[in-house]
Formats: sequence, structure tokens, C-alpha cells
Amino acid sequence: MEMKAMKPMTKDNAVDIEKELNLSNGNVSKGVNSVKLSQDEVKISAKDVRVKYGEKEALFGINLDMPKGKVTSFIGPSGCGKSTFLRCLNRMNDTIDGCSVTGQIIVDEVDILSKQVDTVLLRAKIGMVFQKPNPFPKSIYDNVAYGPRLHGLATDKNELDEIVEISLEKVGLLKEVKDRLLEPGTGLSGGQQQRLCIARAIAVDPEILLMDEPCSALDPIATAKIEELIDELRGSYTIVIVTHSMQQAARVSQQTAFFHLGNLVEYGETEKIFTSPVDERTKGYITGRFG
Amino acid sequence: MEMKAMKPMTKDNAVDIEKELNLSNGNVSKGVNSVKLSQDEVKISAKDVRVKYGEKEALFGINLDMPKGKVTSFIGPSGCGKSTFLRCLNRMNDTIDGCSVTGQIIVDEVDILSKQVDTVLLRAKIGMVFQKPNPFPKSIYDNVAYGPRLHGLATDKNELDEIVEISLEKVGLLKEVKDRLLEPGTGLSGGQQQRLCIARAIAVDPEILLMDEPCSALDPIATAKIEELIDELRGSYTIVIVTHSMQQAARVSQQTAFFHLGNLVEYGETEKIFTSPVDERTKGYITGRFG
Amino acid sequence: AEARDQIRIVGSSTVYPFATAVAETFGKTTNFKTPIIESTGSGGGFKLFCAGVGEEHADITNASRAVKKSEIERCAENGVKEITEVKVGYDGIVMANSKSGKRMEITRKQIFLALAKDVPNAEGKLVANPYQKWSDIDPSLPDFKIEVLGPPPTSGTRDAFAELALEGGCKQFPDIKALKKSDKKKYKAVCHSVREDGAYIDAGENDNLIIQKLNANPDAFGVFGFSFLDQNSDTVQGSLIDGKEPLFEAIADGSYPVSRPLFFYVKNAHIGSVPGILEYLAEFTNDKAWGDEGYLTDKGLIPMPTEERAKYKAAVQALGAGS
Amino acid sequence: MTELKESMQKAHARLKKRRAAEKRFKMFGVGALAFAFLCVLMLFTSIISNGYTGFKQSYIQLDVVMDETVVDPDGSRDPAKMMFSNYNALVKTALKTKFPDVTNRRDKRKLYGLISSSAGYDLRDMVLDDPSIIGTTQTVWVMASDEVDMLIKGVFDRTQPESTRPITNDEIAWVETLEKENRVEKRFNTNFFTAGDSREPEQAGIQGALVGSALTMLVTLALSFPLGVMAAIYLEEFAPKNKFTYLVEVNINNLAAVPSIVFGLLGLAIFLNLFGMPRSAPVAGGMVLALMTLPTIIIAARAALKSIPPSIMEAAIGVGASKMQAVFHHQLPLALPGILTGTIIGMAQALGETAPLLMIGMVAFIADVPSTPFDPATVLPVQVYLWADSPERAFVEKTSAAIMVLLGFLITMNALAVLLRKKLERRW
Amino acid sequence: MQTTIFTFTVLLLALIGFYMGRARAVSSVGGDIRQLHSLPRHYGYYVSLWCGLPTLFLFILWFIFEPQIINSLVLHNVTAINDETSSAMVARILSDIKFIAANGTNVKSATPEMIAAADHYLELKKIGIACLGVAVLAFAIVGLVIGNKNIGEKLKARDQVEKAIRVLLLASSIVAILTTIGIVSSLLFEAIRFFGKVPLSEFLFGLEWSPQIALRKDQVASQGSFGAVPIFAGTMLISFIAMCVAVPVGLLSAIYMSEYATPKVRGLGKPILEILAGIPTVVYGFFAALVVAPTIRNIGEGWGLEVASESALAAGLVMGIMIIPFVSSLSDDVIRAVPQALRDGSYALGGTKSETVLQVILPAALPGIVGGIMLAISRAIGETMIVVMAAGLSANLTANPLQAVTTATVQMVTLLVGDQEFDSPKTLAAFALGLVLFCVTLCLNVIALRVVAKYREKYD
Ligand SMILES: Nc1ncnc2c1ncn2[C@@H]1O[C@H](COP(=O)(O)OP(=O)(O)OP(=O)(O)O)[C@@H](O)[C@H]1O
Ligand SMILES: Nc1ncnc2c1ncn2[C@@H]1O[C@H](COP(=O)(O)OP(=O)(O)OP(=O)(O)O)[C@@H](O)[C@H]1O
Ligand SMILES: [Mg+2]
Ligand SMILES: [Mg+2]
Ligand SMILES: O=P([O-])([O-])[O-]
Repeated sequence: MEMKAMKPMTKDNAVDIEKELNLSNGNVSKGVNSVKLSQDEVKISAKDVRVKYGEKEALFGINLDMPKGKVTSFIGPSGCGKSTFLRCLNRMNDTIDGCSVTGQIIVDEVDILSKQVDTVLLRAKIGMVFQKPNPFPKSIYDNVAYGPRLHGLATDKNELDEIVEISLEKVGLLKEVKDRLLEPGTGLSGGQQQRLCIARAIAVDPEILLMDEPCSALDPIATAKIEELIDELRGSYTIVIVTHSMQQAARVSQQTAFFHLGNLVEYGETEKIFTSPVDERTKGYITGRFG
Repeated sequence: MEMKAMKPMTKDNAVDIEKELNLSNGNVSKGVNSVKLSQDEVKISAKDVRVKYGEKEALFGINLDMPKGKVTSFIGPSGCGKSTFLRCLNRMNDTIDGCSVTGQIIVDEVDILSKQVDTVLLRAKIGMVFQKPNPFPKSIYDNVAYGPRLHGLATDKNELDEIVEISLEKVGLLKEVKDRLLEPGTGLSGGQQQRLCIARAIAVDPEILLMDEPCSALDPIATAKIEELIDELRGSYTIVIVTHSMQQAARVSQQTAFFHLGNLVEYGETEKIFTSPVDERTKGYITGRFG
Repeated sequence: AEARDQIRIVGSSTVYPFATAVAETFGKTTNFKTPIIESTGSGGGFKLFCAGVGEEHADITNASRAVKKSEIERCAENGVKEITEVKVGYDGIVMANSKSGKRMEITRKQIFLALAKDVPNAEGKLVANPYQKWSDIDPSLPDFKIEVLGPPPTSGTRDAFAELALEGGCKQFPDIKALKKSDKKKYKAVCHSVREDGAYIDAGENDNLIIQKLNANPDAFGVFGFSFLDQNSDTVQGSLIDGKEPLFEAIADGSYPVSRPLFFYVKNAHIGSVPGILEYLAEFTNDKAWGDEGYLTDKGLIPMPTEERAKYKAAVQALGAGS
Repeated sequence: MTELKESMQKAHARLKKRRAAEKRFKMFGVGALAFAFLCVLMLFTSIISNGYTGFKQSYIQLDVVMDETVVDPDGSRDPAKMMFSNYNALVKTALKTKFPDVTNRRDKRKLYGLISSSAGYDLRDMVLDDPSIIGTTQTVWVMASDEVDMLIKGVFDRTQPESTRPITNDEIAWVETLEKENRVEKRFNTNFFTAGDSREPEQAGIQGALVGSALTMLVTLALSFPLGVMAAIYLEEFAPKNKFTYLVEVNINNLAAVPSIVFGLLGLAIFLNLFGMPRSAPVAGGMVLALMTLPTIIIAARAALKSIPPSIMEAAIGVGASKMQAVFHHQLPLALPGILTGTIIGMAQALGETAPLLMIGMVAFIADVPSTPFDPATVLPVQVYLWADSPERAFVEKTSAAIMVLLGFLITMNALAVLLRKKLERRW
Repeated sequence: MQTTIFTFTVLLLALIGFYMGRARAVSSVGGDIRQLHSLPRHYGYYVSLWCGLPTLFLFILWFIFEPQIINSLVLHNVTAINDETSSAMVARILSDIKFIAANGTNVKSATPEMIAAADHYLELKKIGIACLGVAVLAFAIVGLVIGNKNIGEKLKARDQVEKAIRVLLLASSIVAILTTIGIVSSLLFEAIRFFGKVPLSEFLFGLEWSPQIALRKDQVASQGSFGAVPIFAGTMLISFIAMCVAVPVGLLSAIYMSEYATPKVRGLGKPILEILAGIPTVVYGFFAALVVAPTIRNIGEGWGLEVASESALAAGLVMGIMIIPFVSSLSDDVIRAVPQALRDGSYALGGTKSETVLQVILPAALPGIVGGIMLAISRAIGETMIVVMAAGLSANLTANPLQAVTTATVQMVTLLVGDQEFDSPKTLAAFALGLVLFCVTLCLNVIALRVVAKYREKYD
């Protein structure tokens, strides 16, 4: 951490940044991309993804390949479009009125943005965990069992029990809640709730897990547990995580993408991004010049 | 920034932290305090401040002297009590049911926690700016004039106009909104709204300005502007700012206090805290081991 | 559809208390179901009654006035060709005030002068009613504001009151009486128009409310049916009109001037198909009910003279024989 | 604070005034609330003080000879025949024996008038129940007539001069004789709850109207609740934001302002004349009231749905629920408490309505207690309206008693809904 | 009767369809339901819908057209009817026939021909029912078969079922529109007839309302007795007085409950206030007429004022009490919904509670409060009983609250339930009043919605 960068920002460099931004507000996002993946390493491949909220453009053509079985993290200042992009990956943006998405997102050779894709099945395949833990106001059991029930993943009660147990086990919650599976999920602590939400997402056996700032509402201990969990899940799942904490990105992810004002500025191996960023803006953000 | 610290946290060190916490959950917060101020340098002096929300303790005896005419920043992981402590400083906690505060906070030789103190005047003297910009649903002019009108600071319309103008000028908003003083304040952009809120706080001519994550809802450019403003206001006001961004703390403040789970862990010159923290927890947090 | 086995009666709210009493006795003393009686007002009753023949239309309608020509036409248009009129008795309309005030003695002429819209002045010319106090009309009358609570223009009782009391007084002015021959319309307009400057107060159809309002305001008078006076004789007193007190006997023998006949009308086509109609008519026309000491008199009905009763009873019995 | 800035001194000076204003404002609040409570209290006391006597009824004890020549003149013991015997004659005989010196025809009528006409039917039921009592003398309690009841309850003032009293000296004397012999008793008026409407105040009961109200409310609820909720779901969750939706929205708000009698006109035109539904029946009444209640429920349900945090919806969709499933599995159950609040208000209003029912024939004398929604029936407010319009003095207390029953019904209905709401309420 | 049996049959078939569909779906993937697009029960619903929906349409069509078809067939054989017979006559003969059919031949109008027609009618009815039965059964079974056949691994049963539900939801929201259409159409025709007798301009701008004169045919509107201005002025006066009571009391109560009171007081206070909305209006009417009106009169006379014994003031005051909960409950909700951040902003500047409420919270909550007040006004405009009992029916054009006035709904009720005459403008006037009132409230609502929307844009 360079202390010289820590002097208060002056008017001059604020203007500098403004200039940079104007420059990058152009039509296509020409970010630095140091990740070269072979065809079968790629799980998700975004091609020129643009998003508009009504008239307002939020993403200006994002191109990004995310590797299978690894953790990719998105960082960037608030409002830069991290969440927006993440929500494109399982078509959650469909639920927002006036949000239009163009471009292609290829998952397993299928363009998931095409109209033909059944979003319900898609979302079963691509699970999502949100910033604020949002368990249903139902029992812990029903929370986890909800997805499997929806998709008919279990033929009988025993099978369902098993799915619930395995999912809770995976997130390390089983032994904590074993005796109170029928109590409401909202009665758990924040960290437990978030793990419950992850368990709920895992229960439908997805291939990809999207997480939007999953720890920002949690205390350090709960955060540590979730991070540990992400580390364990990696391998069996392809994980994409949005975080506002660079420390967290550094700890959990293998690839990091830096977004800025709707553009993908830089994408690469996490270690590389944090130690030797190429783009000025990335450098400025990482070293705390802004953000 | 040390990359070795960036490995994912394992179960073991999560437990470590837990141990530390248990230790520090004890009765008195025995933080490291490297700040030694002379009597007349001190503007605010907190002595053994403890806060309970109902039965739940949120602050465990905070002792802290904040210098006059400088910026003090509070950092620490979410839920550690930064906001709680800040709100003690102008008795905003009074408005929360079941919140009880004990200890002493001396401002200008008066214990502001005592029952005799009139909160109305106190809050006029100690202004506050919140995380999310919260302009009143009134015109820009009325927003700024609200405080002076309440306290009868202007004897006539001209005087009031003057106060409004000066306050807007101070936050650098005047030239931006000159022509639309009578339009609603809610129509401004986020950064402008936040500056409007600061202008509103300044308009009653306070001596101390408390800011609770004033930039967390803003984009980088707006943030830069606010930080610049804080830098300018310093000197005429004593400023206390809560932030979750260490970079920001480093940029704007002269003193930094690190809170953790209701305790003041370490307090010192900003530069010192960031370069050579004494406490293990501070070090862990700064280097991104958690938080 | 299944045939209806319950008589349906509609019509006047004035006849309603009597018809319901008969219906109840009828239901209890026979094997037929108790008829359903709607209180729709005389006009509303005719509207429903004349809507047609059949299941969904009423069998009988009560009326506090005789059927009008337009209504008979409407009936005929809808196939209700034969209807039978039965007069059931009389209803006295009284003017009353609280017992805490003085009993009023008044003539119909004075009532006309007090309540009509236009009244003849000293020269006999019609002018807007100038009288504000009773004593303005005649010094023998009480010395306070004219204030009469009565039914609204939409009520049959109001029409009857206008016809019997106002017109009765109106006629006594020779000029106006002359009008009757020359300009009948004008005559009616003069005699039936009630003043609208606040002296006469439209008080809705609820007579109990009028009585309670009289109790609250001793200076006010109310216009309502005799049965309400009868039941509330402890708190209100009927004014003497043309020297006659509104007593049961006085109304029955016709000496009390403001009383009107009550009727019901039967749809002949329904007799025989809706069970019980004849029996209901029999119950109504039984002396136990509408006789001098029948239970309807307890309810405030003023019975007809014996011969008149016999006439209607015969008509009703003829209906039964005919089918 | 030792050294106040000059500006702060000014502020200090104003403080007293501001504190006073604060106190005043708070007092206004307390005053407003107190005023509203006072209104509730006043209304309740006036109703209860008028009506509580309606739950009591005077009874008179008579020794009745079950004369065979009257009850069963041909000795056949055939219930069908005994049904129509003149049982009132038995009562009259009993009264005559009790007061032998009454000979005048007029006085006799007065004397017979002490007892309610229902006494004969009571005796009939006794005989039909147990024909063996024929020929014996039975001591029975029979209902006093309404005038005697009023006298016993003190509504009629015995000290007033006879001419200004609805009851004569003779009658008072007879009643006092009976009172001395302990043959007069006030009992809880069970009849009031078990009988239908009647023209005799002492026989009139509320059951017909109560059941009618219950049936009507049932129909109203069964229609307006699902329709309202479904409409709200559509408008809140699925409707595109376009002209049509705006039209529906304005419409719904406007329907709330349509006078209730207009709904009666609508019901008459559509339900009775077009669809041929039965007159005076709770189905038609319930449907009319349902249309009237619909806007309230829709407005409340939309507000309730709106207040569910979107995170719940997101969570459900995130695990692959369709929007429809997310709404029905999560949004709806969570919004239910709020929807119930709207339903409570709407149903309360529907329960108190008279005007629209006038048009569809429910303002009527109906003696029988309905058993299905297709039977003719009235409802509680109509009964109140009809009784309030009756000449008999005894109906005054009946009216208030009926209002009390209506309020009881209302409070029960609300309490059930509130309980249900409590049960459904979940915290998160 | 038969239709009930048919309904149950169809329901039973639909139930069978449910199980068949489910079973077929499961067996189509060899028991591994994971391979199905939707859950097994969705396939069940799908078949049930196929079985039930077409049949439902059939039922509806039958109910609409059956009577017409049978009627025309029956009348075909009646000689008394030829091309010139008036439609009223036809309807009468028809109703006679039906009456005979229902009640047997001992009815008065029973001529042999009529009896034959009645028999024919009954015959046709029987045939109709039989046809219906066959058709219903056929439709249900065919639907069942088709639905069942469509089921396969790929069928998106859930999507189909959801589509059907969506249509149902849409249909429910259309009920509101239909109601409006029904209301307008049940008012419009009679109102038009009224305006045929009384010119619209006279009705809208006439200053005198006196339906009594019009009872006598000859003088109808010529005397200008159908001017609705006093009626609407009275409506406004009384509503205004009511709002003067309800708004301050309701709003202050709401403020007190949401900002000052303990949760306990609030938890108890709200339902108690809500009772006020549920008390039958007759009770309020008596209260207004017998308690409030005399009191006002006494006080007024003590002051030497001219007070009518039936005053707009009494009715308005009591009506105000009745609608307090509409203002208080709804305002309480919106005031509590104002974000805490705004309160904090004011407190942090040294604002007292009352200053915060008056200067910050109320302006912010205004749109919601306006909504509640609108609902209260609606209720006030629509109220009848209190006005009838306490303010009477005299249509005075006055702004003096101590005089008697009347309102539109009161006039409508009295005109409709009073002694009416066919075609008399007196009766028809009620419909015209209703229609105009409907238009007025519609305009009010549109304006209110616009205002609220504007405020929202500004302040949110
Ligand atoms: N529903 C929406 N309607 C309109 N604009 C939106 C909506 N959601 C997001 N935006 C805009 O799109 C841009 C990107 O937002 P997004 O939520 O993706 O940012 P983010 O990077 O996730 O920020 P944060 O770190 O604060 O979550 C922002 O300018 C935001 O204002
Ligand atoms: N109103 C309240 N009622 C009860 N507990 C509260 C309340 N406000 C805060 N707390 C608790 O007090 C502790 C300190 O909260 P505080 O808001 O001061 O944290 P913080 O450091 O400001 O966190 P953040 O960075 O998320 O704002 C937390 O555990 C929190 O849950
Ligand atoms: Mg985000
Ligand atoms: Mg905080
Ligand atoms: O209801 P009435 O026609 O008798 O006034």
C-alpha cells in the first residue's frame, strides 16, 4: 500500500478522472483482457453485452470469458454495473421493467439471452445469492426444499430429505441447525441466513453460482465462513462473485474483472490485477486513489 | 499491499479471530491509543462510552479524544459500532427506542450526555450528514434555510438569503444550482444532494460536523468532490467521519480510529495506523485479512 | 323452475304495518308460508306489480292511494289485465307537537295559510307566503315560529296531507275556489304547493324520528300517521283540526277531516297458481282482522263502516268463486 | 456550553417558545385522539343504554285449564286438527277466572291484551308435545304483551294522568295485582335470538336477519375476496403499465365513490332482470355488496403486495420459480395480513349497508329464518331500519338491541379476521 | 337441478383428468420426473383445464342462447302472434306460457292453445337439457382425451397452466370495468329519458330543486324545479363540514399514534378508531338528529343565531366522526412509511418533533394522505342516512351551515323509494343525479390521481 497515494484528492486529479471517464464513455468498451482461456475451459462467455435501463445505458458492450470450476470476481466503484452484468448471467434482469439486454452470453454452447431459452430452467442451472440474505419466511427445511420441489428433483420424501441434508452439510450449516429444521429460516443469524441462501441455491444442483456482494451485510466471522465455503465449492461449481472489498476479491477469486462506469476496464488473473494492473484507472482504484 | 495475506481465510484463522474477539468482549475496551492531545487541542472527549440496544451491548466503553479543527475517521468492519458511536456525539441515539448510552462525552467542557443538555441546541452545534443523501422534499433554498429558520438565525429575508448563499458556496454548489434554488432538492444528482445536505448542516453554523459514510452512495466523481470539500472545511470545523473505505480514510483524515465488535482497538495518526498498526486485528483488517 | 309457494307483496309503507300483521297471523294459523312483504312505497309497488304476470312478479301491492290511470295502463301493457281493488280502512293524518308545549287548535284554512307556498293577501291576490309566526296568521295561535316537520314530496302521505288539509283550507277562499272551474291546473298548483322557505321541513320517511325531534323541540309540529300518535300518546299530542281531536272514533266516523283510505290490489291471474292468495285475502277481510275490534285496529288502522267492509269482502269471495 | 456563539444565543432565546409549541402540538394530538375515543364511547353508551333492556322480556304466570272442548272438540286427538284450535280462548278463560269482575266488553279486550298473542301458540305446542295434558290445569309462564312489558320496564310512567298514558289505570291495576302475587317476572329474552321478524314487538326476533346477514356476508366474501385479490395480483404484478391499466386504476378508485344505492340499481338491472336471480335473496344481495366491496379490497391488496420486499421475489426467481409461482408461493402469503385489513374494512361497510338492498327487495317483512342463500331474507341493518320505522314503542329498545347484535357481529367478524391476520403475520 | 348434476359430472371428469394427466406424464418418462419439463401435477392441471374450460364455455353459451332459441320455437306455434304483434305483447304471451308451464292449467289465462304452447315449452326444455347433457359430456370427454394425448416429455404444461391463470387474473381485473359499464348503462338510459323532459342545461345550472311540483304532469319542468345546483352545493357543503372534522382529528390522531404514542397505545387505538367506520349509519343518523342537532340549536340560540332544527352542521359533524378512521388509519400507514432518514435529517439540524412532523414528514407523506382523504370524501359523498335524518331533504341553495341542505345521494334514495310515477321526471331525476355524480367523482379521481402522480415525481 503506497502511502503517497493517500493524500487527499485535489481538484486537478478529480478533473483528470473525469477526462478519462469521458474518454471511456465511448461506444465500445476496450478493456485490457489478459485472460486467454481454451475453448473447454470456458464456462460462460459474454460477447458485447449491452444493457439499458429505459433510455439509460448501464453497460457498454462487455466481453468476458469466465472459466469453469473457478471463482471470478467483479470489482469496481459503486454504480459501475457489476450487479447489472451479474444479473444478465441468469436473466434476472428480465424481471425489471424497461431493462433491455443485447449481445450474447454463451453458456455450454447455448446463448442464454435468446428468447427460446426457458428462464426457469436456466435459473435452476445458474443459481444466485444476493447481497442481503433473503431467506423465505418459512422453515429452514422448506427454504432448502423449495427449489427441488419446484423442479421435481425428488421423487419422494426421503430423497428430498437427503437433498436438504446434503445441501446444508455443504454450506456447513447442518450441524448448527440439525435440531431446528422446522423453525423459521428468518430466525437464524445473518451469516447463517446467508449460508442458508447458498444452500438453497445449491439444492437445485446448479452448475454456476452467482453471488452479488454476499458478505456485505455480514460481520467478519460470518464473512470468513462464507469465504471458506466459496473456496470449498470451487471446483464443483463455477462461481462469479461481486464484491466491493478488494481484500475479499483477492482472497477468494482466481480471476478478477474491474468495471468502471459501465465498462470492463481490465480483466485478468487476480494476482496480476492486484500487483501489476495495466490500466491507469485500475491502478487508481486499487491503490485507493478513488472508490 | 501484501499479496501473501490474500490467501483465503481458513477455518483455523477464523477461529483465531473468534478467540481474539472473546478476549476483547471483556468489560473494558483496552485499545491502543497513540494520540496524546493537549487540553485545548481537544474538541470532543469521550470517556467510557457504553451503548446498549435493549439488552444487546453495542459499545463496550470507548475512550477517545478528537482534536479541534481536524478530521478524525472511524474505520472497522460492518457492525462494529462506528455509526453507533458517531450518533452518540450529537445524541441522535435518543430517537431510537431502547437505546441507552452511559459514560461521558465532553464537548467544550460540557458533558453532552447529561439530561440537562438541550438536544435541540446541541444538534445545532453538532451537525450531522448521513450515509444516504436525505434532502427534504422541499426546494433547494428551503432545504438550506430549514435550520436557520428553526433556530431563528436570520432576522430578515436578506439575512436568510445570505446564509443560504454562503452555505451553498462553501460546498461548491452555488454556481451549479444558482438558477434553480426553488426547484426541489430531490431533483439533484446524488453527489449534489449529499453536498446539499452538508450545506444544510453548515447553514446553522455548527462547530462540529459528523459524517456517517457520506460517500458510500455516490459515484467516484461525486466522492472526489465531497472529499475535496471535507478537506476545505477542515480548520473551521471539527470533522468526524465514518467510512468503510480505508482508502478514503487515508485520503481525508488526520486521525484514524479502528473499531472492532464494539471496541476501540486502535487510535492514532492516520499515517501511523495505516503503515504500522500495533494491534494484530488492525493489521489484519488493514491488510485485508478480514473485513 | 319450481313453482313459487310463497305470496309476495309489495307497496306502501303506510299499509306495511297492517299487511305484515295479517301476513304473520296468516302464516301462523295456516299451513301456508308467511308472505314476504316489501316496503317499497305505493308508486314503487305499482311499478313492480305491473311489471307482468308470472313467478317473478308480485301478487299483491299495497297502496296508500287509489291506483292511477297511468298505472292501470302500464299494467295492461304488461299483461296484467285484471286486478282487484280492496280497500282496507282509513289512516288519519295528524298534526302533533310535544306534550311539553300547548295543544294547538287550528283550522284547515289556517294550516293552508301556514304551509302553502303562495297565499292570498288582504286583497285576495296571491303572494309568497309572508307568515313567519303562527300568531301572524291568527292572534289566537301561539306566538312562535312556524316549524312543521313532515314527509318529503316523494311520499304518499305528503300528497294526502296536501290534498286533504291544504286543499281543504284552500277551497275556503272563494277566489281560489272559483279558480277550480276556470283554471284547474292553477287551482291545484296553488292548493297543493308547500312552502319551501324552511317553515315546512322535509323530514324523511321515518315517523319515529319526527316524534323524537318533536320531543327535542317543543315549538315544532309534526305531520304523520295516526298510529304513531296512538303509540306515543304519552309524549306527543295531536292538534285539533277544525275543532276535531284526532281520535280513533272521530276518524272512523269521518268527522276528523284529514283521513285517507288505504288499499291493496290483487293480481287476479295469480289466484289459483300461487297457493294461499285467497286464504290471505280471507284473513285480511276477516272481522277478526279489520273489524271494529280486530287486531289491525290495535296497530292503528281505522276500520271502515260495516257495509263497506261487507262490500269488499264479497268482492274478495267472488274472486275465489270465479277461479 | 460556556462560550456560546452569538448566533446560538439567538437560538437559545427562541427555545422556550419552540418548546411551548412542541407541547401544544402534542396536546392537539392527544386531544384529537381523545375526541375520537370519546365519540366511540358516547355512541356505545347511547346504544347500550337504550338497548340493554331489549334483551329482557316480561312473563306472566297463568293457571290455564286445558279445556278439551276447546282444544280437541271432536276428541280425535288428531294433531292436524288440534293444530288450528282456538288456544287463545284458553288464555282468555284463564284471565277471566283470574279477574272475574271484568265484565264490560271493552275492558275484557283490554284484559286479554295483557298477554302476547304468542301465548296461544305456546299452549298449542305444549298440547301437541304432550296430548295427555288435555283436561288438566297447567301453570304456565306466558309472554306479556309489549305494552305491559314497557310498563314493567318503566318506560311508561305510571304516575302520569291516565289520558296521557298509552296504558289505562285498569291495566296498571291488573298488572300490579299480578306483581303482588309474584306472577310477573323479567327473563332473558331467548326468543329475541331464536325468532324471525314479527309485527308484535315481544315476539320479534333477530335470528332471521342475523342468519340473513351471515349468508349475505358469506356470498360477499366468497366473491369479493378472490376476485379482489386476483385483480390486485394482476394489476400489481403482471399488468403492463399502459393506458388500459391506468383506466382500470381510475375506475377502481371511482367505484369507491359511487353511492351504494347505485350498486342496488345495478344489481336490479343485471342480477335480477338480466340473470333472473331470485328477489330478496342473499345471493343477489351478496353479489351487489361484493361489487361494492371490491374496490376497497383491491386497493388494500395492491398496497399490501407493494410492501413485500422485492428480495423475496428475487430469491424465488433466483432458484428457478416462474413469476406466477413466486407470486402464489411467497408474495401472496406474505401480503395476506394486509389484504385481510382491507377485507375487514370493506366487509364492515358491507355489513352496515341498507340502501342497495332496497332495490333488490331485501327490505321486507320476512318471518321465516332463511337456510340457504336462495331463500328470501333480510339483513341486520335492514331489520334495524324497519324496526326504527315501526309505531310501537317497544320497537325502540328492539332497535337498539338489534344494533348491539349488529355491532357484536361486526366485532366478531373483525376479531376473527384479526386473529387470522395475527396467525398469518410472519416476521423477517 | 340437472345443471347441478352436469356441473358435478364435469368436475368429477376434471378430477379424473388430473390424475390421468399426472400419471401419463410420469409414465412418459419412465417414472423419472426430473426429465419432465414441469412438475407432474402441472400435467394434471393441464388435462383438467382441457376437460373443464371448453365445457365452461359451452355452459355459458347455453345459458345465453337456450332461452332465446326455445322462446322462438314456442312462439312459432302460437297463432295469436303474427308479424305485427308488438314486442310487449310477445313478451306477455311468453310470460303467460311460462307461468302456465310452471303452475299448471288452473291458471286464468290458460286457453287450450296456451296450454299446448306450455306443453311444447316444457317439452323443448326437456330436449334442451338432454342436449346440454350430451354436449357437456362429449366436450368434457373429448377435452380429456385431447389433453391427455398432448402430454409428453416436451409439453410445457406449467407454461400452459400459467397462461390460463393469467387470463383468469386479467378477467378479475376486468370485473371493475364491467361494473363501471353496468353502472353507467343502468343509469344512462333513464337519464337520457330525463334529459328528454328536462334540458341538460337547466338541470346543471338551474338554481331551484323542487320535485314536488313536477308530480303534477302539467307543470313539469316549465317552472325550473329541476335545477341540481342546490343539491350539489349541499353535497359539497356537508362534505366540506365533514372533512373539517375528519381531516384535523384524523390527521392529528394519526400523527400522535405514529410519532408520539407508545406501540401499545397505537396497537389499541387503531382498531378502536376503526370501529367508528363499522357502526351502522342509522345509528349515526339518530345520534345526529337527536343529540347533535338540538345541541347546536340550543347553543346557536344562546348566541342569538338563527339555527334550523335540521342543519347541515349537525349532519356534517357526525359524518365527519364517521370518516375519521378513513383519514387516521390510512394516514397512519403513510406517515410511518416516510423514511426514517428524513426524520433524522431534521433532528440532526436541531428540529423538535412537531417541527419535524409539520415541516418535513407531512409534506413528504402528502400524496398518501391525499389518497386517504379522497377515500374519505368518497364515503362522505356517498353517505345517505345521516343526512336524511339530520339535515333533511330541503334543497336550499345556501352556504350557511346552520341551515338545512340536502345531498345528491339523499335525493336519489328518496326519489327512488318514494311514491313514484312511471316516466315522471321525478323518478328519472334520480338516475340523472346518479350519472352526474358519477361523472363528477370520476373527474375528481382523475385529478387526484394526476396530482398525486405529480407529487410523487417531484418528491420521491
Ligand atoms: N432498476 C434500475 N433502473 C434504472 N437504473 C438502474 C437500475 N438498476 C441499476 N441501475 C443503474 O445502472 C447502473 C449500474 O448499476 P449496478 O447496480 O449494476 O451497479 P453496481 O456496480 O452493482 O453498484 P453497487 O456496488 O452499488 O452495487 C447504475 O448507474 C444504476 O443507477
Ligand atoms: N437500532 C438498533 N437496534 C438494535 N441494534 C442495533 C441498532 N442499530 C445498530 N444496532 C447494532 O449495534 C451494532 C453496531 O451497529 P452500527 O450501526 O454502529 O455498526 P457500524 O459499524 O456502523 O456498521 P456499518 O459499517 O454496517 O454501518 C450492530 O451489531 C448492530 O446490529
Ligand atoms: Mg450492486
Ligand atoms: Mg454504520
Ligand atoms: O309508502 P307510501 O306510498 O304509503 O307513502
